[in-house]
Amino acid sequence: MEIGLNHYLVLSTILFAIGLVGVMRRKNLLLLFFATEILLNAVNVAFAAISHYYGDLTGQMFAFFVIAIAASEVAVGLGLLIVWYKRHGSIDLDALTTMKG
Amino acid sequence: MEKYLYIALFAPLVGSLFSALFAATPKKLFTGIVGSLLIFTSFVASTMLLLYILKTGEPIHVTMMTWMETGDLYIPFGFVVDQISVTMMMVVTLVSTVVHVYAIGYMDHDKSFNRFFAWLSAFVFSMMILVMSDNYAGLFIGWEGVGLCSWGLIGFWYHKESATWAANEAFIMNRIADLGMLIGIFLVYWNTGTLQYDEAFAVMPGLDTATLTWMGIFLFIGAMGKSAQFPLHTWLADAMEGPTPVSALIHAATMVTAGVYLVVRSNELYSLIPNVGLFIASLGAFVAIFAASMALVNRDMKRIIAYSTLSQLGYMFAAAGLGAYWVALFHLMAHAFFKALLFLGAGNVMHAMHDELDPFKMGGLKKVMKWTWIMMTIASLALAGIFPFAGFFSKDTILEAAFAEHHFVIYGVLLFTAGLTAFYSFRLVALIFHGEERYKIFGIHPHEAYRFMLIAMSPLLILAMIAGIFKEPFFSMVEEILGAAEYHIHSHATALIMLVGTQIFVALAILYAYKKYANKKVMVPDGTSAIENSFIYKLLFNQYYIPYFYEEYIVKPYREISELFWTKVDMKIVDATVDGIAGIVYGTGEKTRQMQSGNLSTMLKWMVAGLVGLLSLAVVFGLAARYSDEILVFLSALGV
Amino acid sequence: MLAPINISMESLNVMTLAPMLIPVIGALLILVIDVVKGGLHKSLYVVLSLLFLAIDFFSLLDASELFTQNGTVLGMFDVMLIDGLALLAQFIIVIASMLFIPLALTHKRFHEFSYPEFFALFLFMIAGFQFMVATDNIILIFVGLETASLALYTLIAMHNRDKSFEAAVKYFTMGALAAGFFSFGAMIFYALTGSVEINKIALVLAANGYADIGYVLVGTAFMLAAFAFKLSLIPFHTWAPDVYEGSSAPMAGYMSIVPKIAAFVVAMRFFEFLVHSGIVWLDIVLYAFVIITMTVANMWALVQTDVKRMLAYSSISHAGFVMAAILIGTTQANSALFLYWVLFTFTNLGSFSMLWISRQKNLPAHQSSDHSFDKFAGMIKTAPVAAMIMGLFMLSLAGVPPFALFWGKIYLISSAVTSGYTILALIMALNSAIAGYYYLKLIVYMFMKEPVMGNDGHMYVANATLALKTIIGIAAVGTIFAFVAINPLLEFITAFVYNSGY
Amino acid sequence: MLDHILSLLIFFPALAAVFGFMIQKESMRAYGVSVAAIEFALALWLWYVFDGSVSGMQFMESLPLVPSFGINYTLGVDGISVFIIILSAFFTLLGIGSLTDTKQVKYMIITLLFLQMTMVGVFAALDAIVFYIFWELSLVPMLYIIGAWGGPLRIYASIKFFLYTFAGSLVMLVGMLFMAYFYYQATGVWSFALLDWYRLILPETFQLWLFAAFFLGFAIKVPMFPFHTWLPYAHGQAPTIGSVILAAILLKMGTYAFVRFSLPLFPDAAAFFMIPIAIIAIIMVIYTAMVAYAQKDIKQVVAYSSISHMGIIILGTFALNVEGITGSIFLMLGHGVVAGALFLLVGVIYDRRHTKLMSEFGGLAHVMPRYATIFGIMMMASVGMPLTINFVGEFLSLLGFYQQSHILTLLAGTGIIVGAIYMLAAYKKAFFGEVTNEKNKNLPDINKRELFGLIPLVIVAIWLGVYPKPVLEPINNSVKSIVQLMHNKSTTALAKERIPNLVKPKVVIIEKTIIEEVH
Repeated sequence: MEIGLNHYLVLSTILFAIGLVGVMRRKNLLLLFFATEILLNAVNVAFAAISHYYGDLTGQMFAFFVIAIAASEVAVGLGLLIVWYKRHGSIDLDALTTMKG
Repeated sequence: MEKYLYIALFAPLVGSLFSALFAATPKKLFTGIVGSLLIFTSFVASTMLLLYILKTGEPIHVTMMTWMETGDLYIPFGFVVDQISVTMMMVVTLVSTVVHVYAIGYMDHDKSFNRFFAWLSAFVFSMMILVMSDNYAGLFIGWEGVGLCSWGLIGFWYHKESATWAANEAFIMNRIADLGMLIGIFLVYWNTGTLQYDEAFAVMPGLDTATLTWMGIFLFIGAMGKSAQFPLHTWLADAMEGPTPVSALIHAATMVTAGVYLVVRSNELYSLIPNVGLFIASLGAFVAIFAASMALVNRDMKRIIAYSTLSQLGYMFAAAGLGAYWVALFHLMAHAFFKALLFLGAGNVMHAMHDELDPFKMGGLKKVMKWTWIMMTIASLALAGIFPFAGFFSKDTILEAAFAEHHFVIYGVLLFTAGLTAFYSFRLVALIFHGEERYKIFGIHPHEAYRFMLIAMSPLLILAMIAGIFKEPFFSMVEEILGAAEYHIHSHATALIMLVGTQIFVALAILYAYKKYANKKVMVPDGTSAIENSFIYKLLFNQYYIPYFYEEYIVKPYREISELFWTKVDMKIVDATVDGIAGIVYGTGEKTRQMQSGNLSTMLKWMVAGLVGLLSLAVVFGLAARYSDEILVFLSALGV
Repeated sequence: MLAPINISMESLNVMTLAPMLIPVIGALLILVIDVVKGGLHKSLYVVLSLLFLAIDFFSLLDASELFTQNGTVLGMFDVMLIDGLALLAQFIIVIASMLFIPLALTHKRFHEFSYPEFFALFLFMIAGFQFMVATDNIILIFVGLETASLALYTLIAMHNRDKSFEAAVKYFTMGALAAGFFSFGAMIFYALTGSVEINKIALVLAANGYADIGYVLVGTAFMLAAFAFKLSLIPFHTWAPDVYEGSSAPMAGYMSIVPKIAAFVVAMRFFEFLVHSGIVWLDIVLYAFVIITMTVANMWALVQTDVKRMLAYSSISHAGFVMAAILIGTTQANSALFLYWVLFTFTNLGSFSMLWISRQKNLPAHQSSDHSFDKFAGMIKTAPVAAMIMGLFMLSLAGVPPFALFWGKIYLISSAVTSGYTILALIMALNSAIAGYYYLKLIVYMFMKEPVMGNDGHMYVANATLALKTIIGIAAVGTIFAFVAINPLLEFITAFVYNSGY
Repeated sequence: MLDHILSLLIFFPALAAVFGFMIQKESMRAYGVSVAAIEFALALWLWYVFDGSVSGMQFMESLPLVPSFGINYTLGVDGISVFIIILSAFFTLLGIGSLTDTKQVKYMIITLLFLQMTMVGVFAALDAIVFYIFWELSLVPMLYIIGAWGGPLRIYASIKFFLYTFAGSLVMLVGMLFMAYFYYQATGVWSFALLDWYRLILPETFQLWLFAAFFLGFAIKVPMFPFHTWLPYAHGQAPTIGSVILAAILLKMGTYAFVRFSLPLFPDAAAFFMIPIAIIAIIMVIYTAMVAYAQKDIKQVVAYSSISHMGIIILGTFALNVEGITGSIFLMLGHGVVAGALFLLVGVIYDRRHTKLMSEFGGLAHVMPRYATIFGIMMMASVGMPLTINFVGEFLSLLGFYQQSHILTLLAGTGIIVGAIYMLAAYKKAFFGEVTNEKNKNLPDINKRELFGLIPLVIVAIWLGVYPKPVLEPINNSVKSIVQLMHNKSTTALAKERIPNLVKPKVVIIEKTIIEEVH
C-alpha cells in the first residue's frame, strides 16, 4: 500500500480531533496544554505532507513556525501554570471559576 | 350706528371685567350698580339700533377684525344687526337689565356678590355675540360662551355638590350638542366655502338636498342641546340649582332660546328642507307635552317653571319647524318677558321662604307678598295664553300656524298642552299664594322682597301684559327678512271657534287647578296617598325615569369603562406589552448568562461547539453545492 | 555550492519593515537599560515607550505618504505589505497604544508597572499586531498574532491578582485552541491552493471556479472560528468578559480595541474575497454571527452588576456591530469599520480610564467587585466633573449624537442600507436601543441615586494623576468634538480603503 | 448678526450653561432668569425680523459638517417653526422664573439651558442629521431632570422615557439613511439636507416603508397610541418644570416632525396612511380622555389630556389640507401654552401639599380663589373654549379633516365632549365642594413667583384665542407652500385626490351654482 497525501491528511485530521476531544475533556491544566500541542502538531503533519506534495517549501516553513510558536506557548503556558499552582496548589480547571455570569 | 353696535356689544364685557376685578374680594355694592348701568347702556344702545332698523329697514353690518384666516377659510369678527338680531338684542338686554337690578337685591347677602356680577355680565356679553355675529363661527363663540357662563352660574354656589354636579351636567350635555353644531358648521364651510350667513345662504339653494338635510340636522342638534330638547333636556331642570336670577335670565329668557334663534337665523336653510322642519316641529310638539306632563306633578317650584320653559321652547320649535319663523321669534320674545317675571317672582318667594322650594310647604302667601302674587298670577296668565296677555298672542298664533299648515296632530298636541300649561301654572300659584298657611308649621316668617326689586320687575310685568300689541309692528318688521306670512284660518267662523274654544279650555284648566289646590284641605304630601303611588304619578314624578336611565346606562358605564381602560387596557395590556418586551430581553439575558459559567472547560466546549456548528453547516452547504444538479432533479421530480 | 543570492536593497523595501522594527528596538532598548541599571522608575519606561511609539507614528506617516504616491507597496520578499488597511490599522494601533501607555503613571503603585519587562512586552505586542496587519502572508499573520497574543497573556497576568491569573490562563488556553483552528484552516487553504498568501489563494480559487467548494467552506469555517475567537464573536466570546474583568481597566480597554482592529483587518483581507465570490454560506454565517453577537451580548450586558464586566459585554456587542462591515463588504462598509474603530478607541479607552482612576488598591468590604454599579451611586454630588465625563462616554457608547460613536454608527448603518441589508440595518439600530439601557444604568447610578454614606468623592479620583487626567481629557475632547474630525477622517479613510481595493 | 441669529439662539443657552458652572449657587437663579430672558428677547427679535409673508425658509445658514457624506449644519425657519422656537424660549424663561426651591437648583438651571439648546436646534434644523442630533440630545437633559428631581418612581420613568424614544428614533434614523441613499442614487451626491430631499419624488412603495420608519420615531415622541405609556410615567414622576417643558415643547417635536418630514417627503404615503392614522388619532382622543377621567392624580389627568390633544393635532396634520395643517400647528402652540400652564398649576398645589391626589383636595376655590380662577381659565382653554388659544387650533384641525372624512371627524369631535368630562370632573373634585381636609384650610393663595409664570400664559392663551392672526398668517403661508409641494410631488391618484391643489382656483362650487341658476 502506497501511503499518499490523503493518508497524511486523514492522520492529521484524526490527530486534530483527538486534540479537540482532549481540549474538551481534560480537567487538568497541564494535560490541557498537551492537547493543544497535539492540535498544532496535527497541523504540522499535514503541512509537511502537503509541502512535499506540492514540492513547495512554504508548508514546511509554516510547520517550523508552528513548532516555534508551540514552543513559546508552552513557555508562557507553563509559566502561568506554575504561578497558579504556587498560589492555589492545584491545577484543576474547575478551580478557575471565580469570574462568571 | 356702528358706535351703538359696539356699545351694545361691549358694555356688558366692560361690566364683567370690572366686576371680575373684585371677584375675590368681599361684597362691593358698586359692582352690581356699575354692572347694571352698563347693561342698561347696552339696552339703550340696542333700542337705538332697533329704532334705526325700524326707520330704515337696512341691516347694519360691521366687520371688526379678522379672527381666523387660513387656506380658503376666512372668519372675521363680524356683526350684523338686522331685524332678527335686534329683536334678540332687545330681549336680552332688557331682561338682563331687569335681572341685574333684581340681583343686587337678591344676592344681597351672598359673599360672592362681585363674582356673581362678573359672571352675569359675561353671560350677557356672550349672548350678545351669539345673536349679533354675522357668521356661524361667531355664533359658536357666543354659543360656547353662554355655555361657559351657564356653567359658572349654575355652579355658582360651588360648595353644594348638587350645584356643581348640575353645572357639569349642563356643560357636558351642551357639549354633546355643540359637537353636532360644529359638524354642521363644517358642513356649511365645505359645501359653501364660507361661514358668513348671507354668503352661505346665497349658495345653499344650489346644493343637493341630502347635503342640506345633513346640514340642517347637525345644526339643529346644536340647537337641541342649548334649548334642552329631548333627549338632551335633563340638564335644564337640574340647572335650577343656580341662583334664581340666573334661572330667570339664562334658563328661561335668553340662553335656552338660542336654539330657536339658530333655527330662525338659518331659516333660509330650513325652508329648503321642509322634512327636517317637520321633524323639528314634531319634536317641538312632543317636548311641549312631554315637559308639561312632568310639570304637572313636580313639587319643586323652580323645576315646575323650568319644565314650563321646556314646554314653551317646544312651542317655539314647533312654530319654527313649520316655517313660521316670525311666530317662533315672537313667542320667544313674549315668553322671555313673562317667564323671566315668573322666575323672579319665584325668587321673591324663595327669599321669603328661606330657599324652600316645595310649594306644598307654602300656601296663603298672598297676604304677605301681595305684589309678588300679582306679578306671578299675571305671568301665569300670560303663560297660559289668556287674552289679552302676551302669551295669548304668541301662543295662539302658533296654534293657528299649525292648523293652517294642516298639521292637525301637532295642533292637537299643542292645544292639549296649552290646557296642561294652564293647569300646572295655576297649581303652582294656588299652592303658593292661596289656601292654608302651611309654612307656619316650619316656623318661617316670610316677607316681601325689597321694593327696588319689585320695581325692577315692573317692566317685565308691563310687557307680559301688553306685549301682544307689538305683534303687528313686529310682523311688519321681520316680514321681509323671514319671508313671513300671516297665518289665517280661511274660515272666520273656524277661527273664532278655535279662539274661543281654546280660551275656554284653558280657563277651565285654570279653574280646575284652583279648585283642587286653593282649598284648605291641601296637605304636605307624605307619599301615602293613592295618587302618589299610581304608576303615572311615579313615572311623571321621576321624569319618565330618564335621569335614572342616563345615570345607570350612560354615566356609570362610562365611568366603569374609563376605569377599565385605565387599569386593564392601559396598564395591563398596552404598558405591560412594552414592559414585557423589555422584560423578555432582560429575562433572556438573565437566563442565558448561565452560559458564561466561568468554567474553562465549558468555555472550550463552547468554542468547539461553535466550530462544529460552522463545520456542519459548511458540510451541508458543500454537499448541496456539490450535488446541486442532483438536488434540482430530485426537487423537480417532487414537483417543487 | 549554493550561489549567493543577490538581492538589491531597493527591492527589499526596508521601509515596509520600519514601523514594526521601531517598537522592537524600543523593547530591546528597555531591556538593555534594565540590565545596565535596574530599579528605575516606571515613568522612564513610559516616556521611552511613548517616544518609540511616536517614532513609529512618524514612520507610519512616511509609509502612508509612500502609499498615497505609489499605491500598495510590497517589501521584504513580498512578505510585507503596505496598503491602506495596514496603515489605517497601524495608525489605530499606535494611537491607541500612545493613549494607553501613560495610564501606567497611576497615583497608586501597581505591581506590573514596576517591571521594565512590562513595557518591553508591550512594545513587542505592538510589533506583533503591526506585523499581523501589514502582511498578506498567513504565516506572518500567524506569527504576528501569536507574538502579540503571548505578550498579551503575560501582560494580563502581570497585574498579579488571582483574577488576573485566572484570566490569563483562560485567555491563553482558548487562544491556543484558536491558534490550532487557525493553523488547521491555513493548512486546508494551503492544501487547496498551494499558497499561503491571501491574494494568491484568492486568485487560485477564482481560477478553478471554487471547484472544491466543500473544502473551501471547511477551511473558512476553521479560519472563521479562529477570528471569531479573536473578535469575541458569540459563541467564541466566552473568554472576553472574564479576561476583561481579570485584567486592569486600561488593559481591558486596550484589549477591546487593538487586538480587535488587527483581527478585523485580517478578517477583512481574508473574508472579503470570499464574500464577494458569492458564497451564500459565508453570508449566512456572518449574518448570524453579527446578529447573535450584537443582540445576545447586549442582553448579557443588561444584567451585569459590575461596570467593567458590563463594558466587556458592551465591547463584544460593539465588535458584533462592526463585524457587519465585513459581512457587507463594500468600500463604504470597510471605511465605516475604520471610522467606527477610531471613534471607539477614544470613547472606550476613555471609559475604561475612568474606571482606572477610580480604582482602589484593595477592595472595600461592602463592594463585591472593583467597579460595581453601587460604587458609582450619587457620583454627580461628590465628583461632578468625573461623573459628567463618565456620563459623556456612556452616551457616546450608546450612540447618542453628536458624540463620537454616533458618527460611526450612522456611517456603518448607512453602508448596510446602501447595500440593501435593510433588516440588518434595523437590527443594528434596535440593538443600539437595547444597549442604551445598560449605559443608562450607569448614568442612573451616577446622576440619580444618592451617594453611599461617607463617600466624599475622593475614591472616584483616587488613582488620578496628571497623566491620567490628560488622557481622559484627550478622550473626552475627542468624543465631544468628533463631529469636527469626521469629515477629514472619513475622506482619509475612504481614500486609503478604496485605494487598497477593498 | 441676522445671518446667524438661529445659531445664536441655539448656542447662546448652551454657552451660558457651560459658564453656569462658574456661578455661585445663590446667584444661579438670577443668572438663569437673565440668560433665559436674553434668549427670549432674541427669540422675539427673531419674530420681529421674520417676514411673515414669505412662505419659504428664512435666516438660512449653512456650514459643512461632513460634506463627503452630505451632512451640513443647515438651519432655517419658516412660519411653521418660528413660533415653536419662540414658545420654547418663552417656556424656558417662565420655567426658570417660576422654579420653586429645589435641591441643586444650579444643576437644574444648567440642565434647562442645555435643554433649551436642543429644543431650538430641533426646530431650526434643516438637515436631517442635525435634526436628529438635537432630537436625541434633547432626551439627555430631560432624562436627568426626571431622574434626578422626580418622584419615587423617577428612575423607572426616566429610563422608560429615554429608551422608548431612543428606540423609536433609531428606526427613524435608519429611515433617514435610506432617504439619503435614495437621494444619492437619484443624484449621485449624498445629502441630508431637507430642502434637497423635498425635491425627491419617490415611488410609492418606498414612500410607504420610509413613512413607517419615520412614523415610529415620531409616533413615540408625540406620543401616539399605543406608544404612549411612557408619558404618564414621565409626567407623573417629573418635577413641575420637567412636565411643563415636556408637555409644552418636547412633545411638539413629534408633531412638528410629521409636518416637516413625513408630509412633504412622502405625500403619497401620507395620503395612503391617512385613514389608519386618523383612526389612531381618534383612539388617542377618546380612549385617553376616558383614561384621564379615571385618574386619581390630577397631574395624570393633565398628562393623559395631553395625549388626547395630541390626537387632534395628528388629525389636523393628516387632513393634508391647508386648514387642517395650519390648525394643527397652531394647536401645537396652543396646547403648549395650555398644557404648560396646567402643569405649572398642578405644581403650585404640589408645592403646598406634596400630593397630587384629587381626593386630598376639594373646596380649594374657597381658600385659593385666584388659583382656582387661573386654573379655571386654563381648564376652559384646554377644553377648547372659543376665544382661547386651543379653540382656534382644534377648530381648524377638525375643520380640515372634515374634508377628508365626515364620520371620523365626528368621532374625533367627541373629544370636545370627553375632554370636558374629565376636565370638569377633575376641577369639581379639586376645587368645588366644602373644604374637608384640615390641611387645606390654610393654604396660601398663589404667590408672586407663581404668578410670574402663569399670568403671561393666561394672557397669551386669550390673546391668541382672540387675535390669532399674527401667528396664523405666517403659518398659513408656509403651510400653503408645503401643501402645494405635496400635491405636486404626489404620484398616486389617491394622493392627488386627497391633497388639494392650491394653484388652480376652486371652480367646483361656482360652476354648480351657475348651473342651478340656469335651470
